[in-house]
Amino acid sequence: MNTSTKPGGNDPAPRLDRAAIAKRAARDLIDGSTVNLGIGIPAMCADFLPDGVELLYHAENGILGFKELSAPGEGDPNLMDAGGSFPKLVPGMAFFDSVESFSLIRGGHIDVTVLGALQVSRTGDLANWIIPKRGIGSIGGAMDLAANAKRVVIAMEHTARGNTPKIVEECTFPLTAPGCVDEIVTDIAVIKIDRVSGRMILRETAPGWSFEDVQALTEATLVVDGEIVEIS
Amino acid sequence: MNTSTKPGGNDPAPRLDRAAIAKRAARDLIDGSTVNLGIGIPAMCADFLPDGVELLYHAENGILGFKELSAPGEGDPNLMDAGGSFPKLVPGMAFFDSVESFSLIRGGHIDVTVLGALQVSRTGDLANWIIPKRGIGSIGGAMDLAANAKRVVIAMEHTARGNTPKIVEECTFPLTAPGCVDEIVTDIAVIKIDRVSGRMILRETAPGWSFEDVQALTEATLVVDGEIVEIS
Amino acid sequence: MTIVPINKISNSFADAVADIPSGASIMIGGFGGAGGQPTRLMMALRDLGVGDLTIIGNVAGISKTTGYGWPYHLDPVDQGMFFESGQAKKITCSFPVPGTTNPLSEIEKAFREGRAEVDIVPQGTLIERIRAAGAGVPAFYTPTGVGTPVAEGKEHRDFDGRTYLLETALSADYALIRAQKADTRGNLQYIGTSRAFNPAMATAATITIVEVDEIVEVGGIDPERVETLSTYVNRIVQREAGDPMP
Amino acid sequence: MTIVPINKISNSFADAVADIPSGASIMIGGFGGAGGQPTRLMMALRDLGVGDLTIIGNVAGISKTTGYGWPYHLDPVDQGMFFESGQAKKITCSFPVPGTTNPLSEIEKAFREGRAEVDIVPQGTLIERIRAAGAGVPAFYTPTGVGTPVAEGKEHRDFDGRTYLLETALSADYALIRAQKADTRGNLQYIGTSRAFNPAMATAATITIVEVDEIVEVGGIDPERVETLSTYVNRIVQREAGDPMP
Repeated sequence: MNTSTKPGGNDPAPRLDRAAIAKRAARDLIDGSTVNLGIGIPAMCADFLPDGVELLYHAENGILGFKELSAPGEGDPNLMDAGGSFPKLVPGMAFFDSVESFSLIRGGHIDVTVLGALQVSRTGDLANWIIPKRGIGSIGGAMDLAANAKRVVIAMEHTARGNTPKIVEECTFPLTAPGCVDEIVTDIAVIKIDRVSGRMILRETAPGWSFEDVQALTEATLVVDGEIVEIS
Repeated sequence: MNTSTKPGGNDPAPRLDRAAIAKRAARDLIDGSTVNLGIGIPAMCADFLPDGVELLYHAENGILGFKELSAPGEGDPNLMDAGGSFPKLVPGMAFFDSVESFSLIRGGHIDVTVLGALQVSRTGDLANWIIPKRGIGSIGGAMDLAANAKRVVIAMEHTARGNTPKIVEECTFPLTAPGCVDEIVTDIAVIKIDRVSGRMILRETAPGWSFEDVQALTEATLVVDGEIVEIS
Repeated sequence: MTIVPINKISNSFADAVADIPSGASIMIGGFGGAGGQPTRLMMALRDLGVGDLTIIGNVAGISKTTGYGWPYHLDPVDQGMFFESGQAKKITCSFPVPGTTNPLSEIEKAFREGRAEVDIVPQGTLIERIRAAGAGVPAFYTPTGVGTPVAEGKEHRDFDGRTYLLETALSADYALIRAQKADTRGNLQYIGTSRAFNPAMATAATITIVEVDEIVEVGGIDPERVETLSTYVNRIVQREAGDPMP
Repeated sequence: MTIVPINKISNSFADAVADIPSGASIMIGGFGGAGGQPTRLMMALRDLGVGDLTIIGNVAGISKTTGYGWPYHLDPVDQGMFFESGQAKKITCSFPVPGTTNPLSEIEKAFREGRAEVDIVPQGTLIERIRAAGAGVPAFYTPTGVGTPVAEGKEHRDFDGRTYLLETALSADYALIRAQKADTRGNLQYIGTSRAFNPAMATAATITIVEVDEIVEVGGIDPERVETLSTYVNRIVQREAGDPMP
């Protein structure tokens, strides 16, 4: 288990590093799924797939089935992913336009999307596109993905600067989509959202972290439903 | 001028034959236009284009830029037009699916469509898809074409069996589209429809046919607005 | 080389359609005519014998009596087979009857005898409704059909001074489609005018089953020519080499 | 051989954009980044100097400060140029600012200084609105944006128990797009991920102007690879051979 070395204040134990968050999120990805990974920690999931799991990666700009990126400074501008990086050409890829790309998304054909978040509410509301005080933000494909993917997983650090909670009772930031998040994987916890009952269920914690430790950094009320296990 | 040899009852002179109708309708087709021709007389327009006029033929099943048909008994089932015939492969063709084909039609990108009709009303209503007593009919692409082509030309025989008028004050058959027809070319007349004023203007007559002769076979009231010339 | 290892290949047309239950709604691809028609899948569905089917097609059931879209030397096969067999109770399509009534097509026979409901939809509205179902659009407005019998009972609405009809998405339980080539992952390539309704139907059904002339390894289709994404395809069946049926 | 003889070829980028008036609405194709961006047409429009422009793009104006989608060794060019030059008064796009504000992008500068209206639309809604304009659909319903700021003031409607927003078609006076290859008739072929917004924008503007790497004779594009039909294309300009700008 890789853990972060940055100071955690009153943390009872180290938090996971970004790679470990990605690795845990990657564990739930099912072989053969069509998957869209957001930038940052979500994109890192591709490096930590369990053995035998192959995914069909989709990017909004019109590509399915890409894999490794070209080396920095190399790559073809006509073979880009939605993050502006340049994948390598691999067999089985498909290129298409934005109409088709968003028909795939909006039509509910993306099995899983892994995204980052600014805030997630107890009922699964997601805010990840604008910081209100900046006055301008970028939506891109985030609203389409969040509202329409079959499964929405958030992979992020548990708190913002100064331990400000990002997992909240109600989002104060403008929403990306209401009631869309299924699971949150953070540097201290894995939380399932039961959107029917509106409950946040703590399922896993980082080594050395208790339910109370996680709740202390979470504004939303967490519940226990089944055993809490250690993130592995 | 080719004329029909079939008996015309009280006709003052022979009516034009089907080829002559097509030839007259073809005369108004503008070089470079994207054109969709219905089956029957409309399809024959392709054989009578004025010198120097080349058209981009569109068929609903997803082909643009076709030209000659294969000989009967030859041809490729994967290279069909909407009439179920098999065009030859020619340079500059394009194949596409039905979504794109009808985006082109519904989006108003067809410059001209030439269609047949059962009835056309004084205000340009078109009925050409169902004979009510049969109880079942085929719409196909006719409603999309009639409602959305930039220009709708009807090429047909002036009357139905027994000299029953097909050009009427009000259609009694179910409509294909209301107020869509710009021009009617028949075996005895060329009629423009001024849809703003709701007038049918007789512009041309077959050799030997007077305004009164044409009006006698036309239920809708015809008007004169400018010179009436002989169909040539 | 890494390949998504899901196996979508069925060993026979019978296997590919075996789970289709009575009462299912079934899209049948192509335009009408031989090209792009999933003829072997249709015959397997007929042989399966399930009933109460709702068929969704385009030009439907006119080839057998008119030869529409078929080479002269072959006996045409069309969607009328499900009405001749009594398996279908309804068809939604744009072109259910040819100009002639002599002889009557199977669909017109079933219609006249009260054995089948025939729902006639303008072709552009039909394909757009299917596309909408696949693309997550529940409804859209179209100018086509205003002032005609197809407008009856539908919401009318003006935009910029023109009147439009509200039309809703049309999905199905199964889509039977035809492509030229599939890779083992399920990416599809079409040929010529055989696209027609196939690509949109692939996106609009719960289960999409494709009949192909050839199955190739992943990488055997140019990435510029993948016209249906593997995500949409559930089952692939390859026709026998030299099958005389187009 | 017969060829539709309309001549759509412009001799220079300056000629191709010369009639664009102040106050025009202009779609700019591509996704964001160098691939598929009509960079030379954009530079010609900047040099033309007309103002009061409304720009419609996707990812817009983030490459210059972040390098997004550009090879490392080149200075990125992006839609921010029309805000730096003061020519644009408004942009409709999905992604107008990068994560960082250091340095500020040209669009964010113009926004903060009150020089530009920025209309931010979810990407799927944006491309579908453009496609709708080209396809004769004045409005459609989408699930995307419900419960968010983009839903404000829009009609909400339930279909089958889910809530959707009504979104309207988005057209423009001009579309500047980029393709790999055009034939002299105006059929277009794209490469790789350079399609993006280009094919839909080609259908949605009154005048569509395309920047290509290569112009070929009619027949020089495989009929299976015509991805924009010539009907949609008004003007074609070929880039200079060896142009270092991607």
